[in-house]
Amino acid sequence: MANVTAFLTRTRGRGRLHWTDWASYAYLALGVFLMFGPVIWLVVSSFKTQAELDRFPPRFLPYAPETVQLDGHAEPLPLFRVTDGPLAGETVAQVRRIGLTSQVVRPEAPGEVVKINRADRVPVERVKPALENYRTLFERFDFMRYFWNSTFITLTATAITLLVNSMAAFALAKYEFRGRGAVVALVIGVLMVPQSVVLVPLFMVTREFGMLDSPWGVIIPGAATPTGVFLLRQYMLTIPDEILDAARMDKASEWKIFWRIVLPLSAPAIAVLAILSIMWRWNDFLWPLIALSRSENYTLQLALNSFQGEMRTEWSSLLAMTVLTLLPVALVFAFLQKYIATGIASTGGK
Amino acid sequence: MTTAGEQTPHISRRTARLELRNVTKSFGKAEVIRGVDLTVEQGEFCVFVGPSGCGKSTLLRMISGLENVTAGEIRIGGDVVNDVPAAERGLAMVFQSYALYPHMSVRQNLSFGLENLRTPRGQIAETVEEVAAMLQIDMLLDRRPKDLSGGQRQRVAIGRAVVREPRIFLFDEPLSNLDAELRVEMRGEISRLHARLGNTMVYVTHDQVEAMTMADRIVVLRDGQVEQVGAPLELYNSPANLFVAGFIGSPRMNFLTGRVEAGRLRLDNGQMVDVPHGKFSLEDGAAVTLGVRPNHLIPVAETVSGLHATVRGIEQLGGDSYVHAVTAAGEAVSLHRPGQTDLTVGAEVYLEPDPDQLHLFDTATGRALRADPARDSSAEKS
Amino acid sequence: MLLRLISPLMNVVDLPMRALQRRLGISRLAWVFLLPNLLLFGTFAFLPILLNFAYAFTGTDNILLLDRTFVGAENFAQLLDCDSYLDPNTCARDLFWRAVHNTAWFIVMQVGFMVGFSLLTALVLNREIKARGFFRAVFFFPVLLSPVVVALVWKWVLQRNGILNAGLEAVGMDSVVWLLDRHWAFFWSVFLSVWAHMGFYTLILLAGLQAIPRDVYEAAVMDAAGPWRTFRRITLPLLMPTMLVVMVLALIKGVQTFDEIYAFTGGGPGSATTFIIQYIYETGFGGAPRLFGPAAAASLLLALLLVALTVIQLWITRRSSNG
Amino acid sequence: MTPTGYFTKGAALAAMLAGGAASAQEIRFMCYSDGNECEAAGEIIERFEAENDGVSVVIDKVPYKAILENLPVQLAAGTGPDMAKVTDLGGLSKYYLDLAPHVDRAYWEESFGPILDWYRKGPDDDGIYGLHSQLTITGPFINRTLFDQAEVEVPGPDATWDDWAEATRKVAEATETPFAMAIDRSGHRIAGPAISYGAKLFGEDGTPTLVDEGFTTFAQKFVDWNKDGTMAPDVWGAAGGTTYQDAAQEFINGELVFYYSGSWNVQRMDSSIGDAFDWEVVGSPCGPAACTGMPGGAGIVGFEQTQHPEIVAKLIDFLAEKENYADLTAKSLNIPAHAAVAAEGVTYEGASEQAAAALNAFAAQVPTVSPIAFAYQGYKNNRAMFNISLARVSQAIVGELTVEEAMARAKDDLAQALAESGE
Repeated sequence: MANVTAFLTRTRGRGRLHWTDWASYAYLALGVFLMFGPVIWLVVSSFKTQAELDRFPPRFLPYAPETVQLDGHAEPLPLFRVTDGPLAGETVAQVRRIGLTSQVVRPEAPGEVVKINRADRVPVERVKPALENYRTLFERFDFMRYFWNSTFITLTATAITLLVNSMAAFALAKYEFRGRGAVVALVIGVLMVPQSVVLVPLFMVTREFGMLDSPWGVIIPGAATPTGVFLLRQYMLTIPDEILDAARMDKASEWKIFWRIVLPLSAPAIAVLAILSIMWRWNDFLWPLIALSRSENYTLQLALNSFQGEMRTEWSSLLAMTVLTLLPVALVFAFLQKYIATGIASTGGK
Repeated sequence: MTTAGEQTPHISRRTARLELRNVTKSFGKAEVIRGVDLTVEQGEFCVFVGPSGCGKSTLLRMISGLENVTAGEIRIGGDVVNDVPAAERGLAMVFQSYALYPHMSVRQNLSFGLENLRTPRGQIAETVEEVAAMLQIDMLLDRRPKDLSGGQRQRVAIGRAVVREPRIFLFDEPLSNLDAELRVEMRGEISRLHARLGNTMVYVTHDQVEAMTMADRIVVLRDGQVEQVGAPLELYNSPANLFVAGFIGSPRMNFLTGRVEAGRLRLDNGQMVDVPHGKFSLEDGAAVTLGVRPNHLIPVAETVSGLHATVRGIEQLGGDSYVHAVTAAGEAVSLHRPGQTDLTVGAEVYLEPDPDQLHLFDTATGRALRADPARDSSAEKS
Repeated sequence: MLLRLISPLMNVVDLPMRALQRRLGISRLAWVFLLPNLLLFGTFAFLPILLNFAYAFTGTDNILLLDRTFVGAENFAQLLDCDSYLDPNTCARDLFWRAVHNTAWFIVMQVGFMVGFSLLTALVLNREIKARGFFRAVFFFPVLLSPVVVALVWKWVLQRNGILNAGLEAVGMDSVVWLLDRHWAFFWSVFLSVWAHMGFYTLILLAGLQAIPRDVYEAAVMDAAGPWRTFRRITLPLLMPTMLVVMVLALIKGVQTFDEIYAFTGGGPGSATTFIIQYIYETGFGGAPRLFGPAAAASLLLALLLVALTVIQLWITRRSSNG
Repeated sequence: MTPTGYFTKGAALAAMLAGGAASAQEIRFMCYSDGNECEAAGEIIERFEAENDGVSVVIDKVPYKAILENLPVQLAAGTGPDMAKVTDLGGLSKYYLDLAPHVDRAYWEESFGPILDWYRKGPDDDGIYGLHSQLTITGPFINRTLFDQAEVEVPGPDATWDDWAEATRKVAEATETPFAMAIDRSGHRIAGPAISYGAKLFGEDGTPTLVDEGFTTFAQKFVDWNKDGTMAPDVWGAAGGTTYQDAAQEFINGELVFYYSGSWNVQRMDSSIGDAFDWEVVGSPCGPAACTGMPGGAGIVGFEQTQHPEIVAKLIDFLAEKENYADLTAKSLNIPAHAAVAAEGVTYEGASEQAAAALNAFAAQVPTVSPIAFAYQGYKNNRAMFNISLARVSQAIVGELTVEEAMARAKDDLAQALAESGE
């Protein structure tokens, strides 16, 4: 037993946990709670009925009222437990409510209506995920088509982004040429201007290229990213020039040096950019909304938002929709988080 | 490493003469190589040596084609190659950091260059196997560079150069990252490799021991200029100037300044030293520097003509001993004796230079003073 | 792998590239590598900004440039027309200046908290802890969420009937309508922004911490330096270059803040969390009246600021990598 | 099957192919919906397709945001759809396709009368542009159960906003309900009350003025009610810019006594409240000048850019046919804008009695709408005016500006907007 305690409380080097170790773990536990908590709350909430969502104080798990199908009533009736009055302690089915009184029947005697005070009953409920939130979403549109559109746009755009940005980063990191500083400043500076402030001219430019209403209109305009060039360039700076020289002595052309030597060596940074780019493109909403107007070209994000009307916010649909868009992100994250961490660790420091 | 006589069927011996004509390199206004003239004969092992920053690596990179030539001409096998890209000069280079491709296995590292030359696959495999066997890295072929020791990486780097069958090998301080023992071992291996392949090799180092032990000819560089070119012992025995004298030989040559007085030398500490007549052309009153190597100073019994000094430190290595002493004028001198010495710190010693092994230099120009100007080496300051 | 799939393609590209290399020489080949990026950049980033100049100097609500009339610097003049730049109420375009003020405050707070919490987290993660990879991932997770989702998650937590208020009431406190109070709304905007992005900066700082050689710390222990002193005199100075990069990145990110706050508070209450980008978006695009000219003028002022920040950032990076 | 049969079939097929190749007439209809409007229209459109060979109508269902923000830009750039369901009726008027040459003018004028003006470019325009498919009218929902519990009498049809404020405050106090009143966060929603308080919105010559004494009076009252807690402060206070925010949630939860919204919410109240409490629709409260709500809604229009004007016109005309229009309104639970349909009354499909009653209560208010409100709805730059009043009144509510400052700013904003639009 003592061994177990020793094992559990051992830090990697010395003896028992110092108070700072406890503080660290407490901080990390708080971190897990803060970072995951809200998202988990959102996911759980997406399985609640609208009525349950409106409830205050909220309950953690989704509940739904228990109903019973009785003879002589077309619809299933909700069950209540009576807390006071002559029927106290019994479970009854409510037929209807009028003002402050509630007309109930006992399930054993469905014909015999009893009137009780509305305040004297509590609903009988059980945990039941409201899958209809999701079902209605899927009924509303062709999920696979939009999923495919999104996937195509995301993957193609990411491939183009990786190629174009890594070429530029290679040039900026590994060649001395006149005007390099200016190019770096200009490219990164201007690309820093967020898309949302140049929407109108960008729309006009895209229109001139005839790319509106095609996946390319979404893919191409965002392909040159400042973050990508910056990230890859910083990483490529750490690759020793001698390796490039060695390859030149090995009669490799510059292009070959780029893709056989520099690209593979930049794999961690490329992985980071790939993940970021996938996230950006998958989550993109504003620009696709402008560039795509035919519903067959819609991305998943647009399709899921397409029932957002003028006048209403329906939390139940909204939450389910959010969870659906979140899902691929969570999957990518689960599989690739190791690369993300090592990748950024090896690029960011410089 | 296999013995030199063994057959190496897939590696043909190619070699070429290397000529540099008034080669100059500037980075902006800074001139780093100033008009170097040099010929490296076919099959010669030529070492560029000099302190850091002397331009030896730049010169090597210019030969390789990785660096442009600002002015002058580089010829390989008689052809001017100034505008020939690095890859097409038929050279191979071993880098200081080895520059192995970290993401490729040893085998891929060795074959990458041959693939670029569009060598048939079968031939690549055979050449690689053969070179690997020769360098004793055949059991490492499927490892990645990060799984190798320093010495193994060095061998791979050399192997990568060898498979290319270059006309000239270029080495850029290849041993500087190794520990002392490995360095001795690799020195021997590179020498044997040269003996076996017979290629022209140009080797850059700042370590004069490497230069002395490996070179057919040494080129001493300083500030982008050639100070002296010659066989190792030639440089040792007849340094052309103070710089070469001080750079070649370990421990360093002792230098004592003085003036010529009636054919003899009066040192600044007041002592008089006899110099052999006829060996030097001396002018009365000229400021000269006396150079004498530590092993050419012989402790003697108290005399008037000897050098009087106080022992400050002693290094006993068992087989050799080094004594560090200070003259009355505060000049440091060191002394190398075979065997063990019974001198102690604080002892007064009298030292007699071996008259046949004296070197005299003009203090102002640093140039060696010699009776016979014909013995001066080719590369003097112009 | 994937590399093997694309390698025939790359080999095909090699032929023309070799020809170009022979013709242009190596240093001019750099431009060939830059070309695709520059083309995309020129067309879809630089050109729109140039067009924005055209919009900024013209009037009317026409979107087609040829139908717009030249108004000179009128739009800029109106934007910059203030009695005092410190009091938005004295400005002709008070909302623009409110947005500028809000953005300035937001950046100060956000960069401060972002760097502070990222550093704290990085320091904790740099300790000898179990499951470091897991914790590192946990803090990075929100970086991957879309801005809309981030906003929604917190809106859901903070709403009047949300779980936070339920928690407060459970411990006997009064519930608060968080986004109704301008200070709380601002606080939560900063919080949300830090929450969503600190993982990225934490990883960068963690990498910086791990790059500090162990023996430096061992030397400090031998010199009898306490933990606090070690942090102040060893860790912080050695981490400074990384800290600078993080600060500038956070600064630029701060200026660009839009989507998540727009979806979170809509810029309210009033204009308490309206930032520059939202102002530009709403003025030029978000609905009637659609004032292309003033929006373009404001976006050019913003672009100017961003280019200046980028130049500073490059200068700092260069300085810290040289020194 | 006889050889003749084969032959005819083959010929028909060939004709179809030829026809398809020559006149593959695809119409793109950009639609958004608050409930099931697009689906309801879709069913009728299918009948149209069946009647018209070679015409296919694709309904692109988009988020409302796309109609509001992107459609105008697309139209301006000439890349819009053939037809769309729009809400900025006047603002987009310059892009509309005039249906007049293709439809029976008498039928349209008789059926839709003054509403046709909402789509017109100005007073001199007599084109027919759009089918008002979704007529809405603003008005209050009240929680009857709370009134009953508090034993407060529900104010009568002539009651003023002040009367309602007082009554609902009493109810809220007595029943410990958090909020007495709420108005959707929208410039359109406060227009009715403002007009009731004497806002003229337009000058004598028809130029928009927005701010006048009446408007300021209501703004002041509204700000005060927000500050003293009569109005649920979350609605207007907790959002910014021109963000839309409703209070339906609070009303459904029984936390709100009086909710000023509009006819489009009937369906939602019906399905969400269930039997939790009783709710009713009452007439818009009065001010010194009127007791009006604001009409509004969405319509289906064709665009001049279309390659197939005749088909578009024909389709819209088809939707406007009496039976089809009645079908559409019944399915989508809307108030009919079609005079004959309204006169006959609509049998709403799948709606409870309560909902049908509420819809009829709203419909009854249509004739009482003030002419100013009617004109305001038809004015082409009304969106800009809605947004300006929304943003500025919000600022006054949260205390960034005083009411006077807010009104002055609103005037400036309007002047700038009008200058840009060339008026």
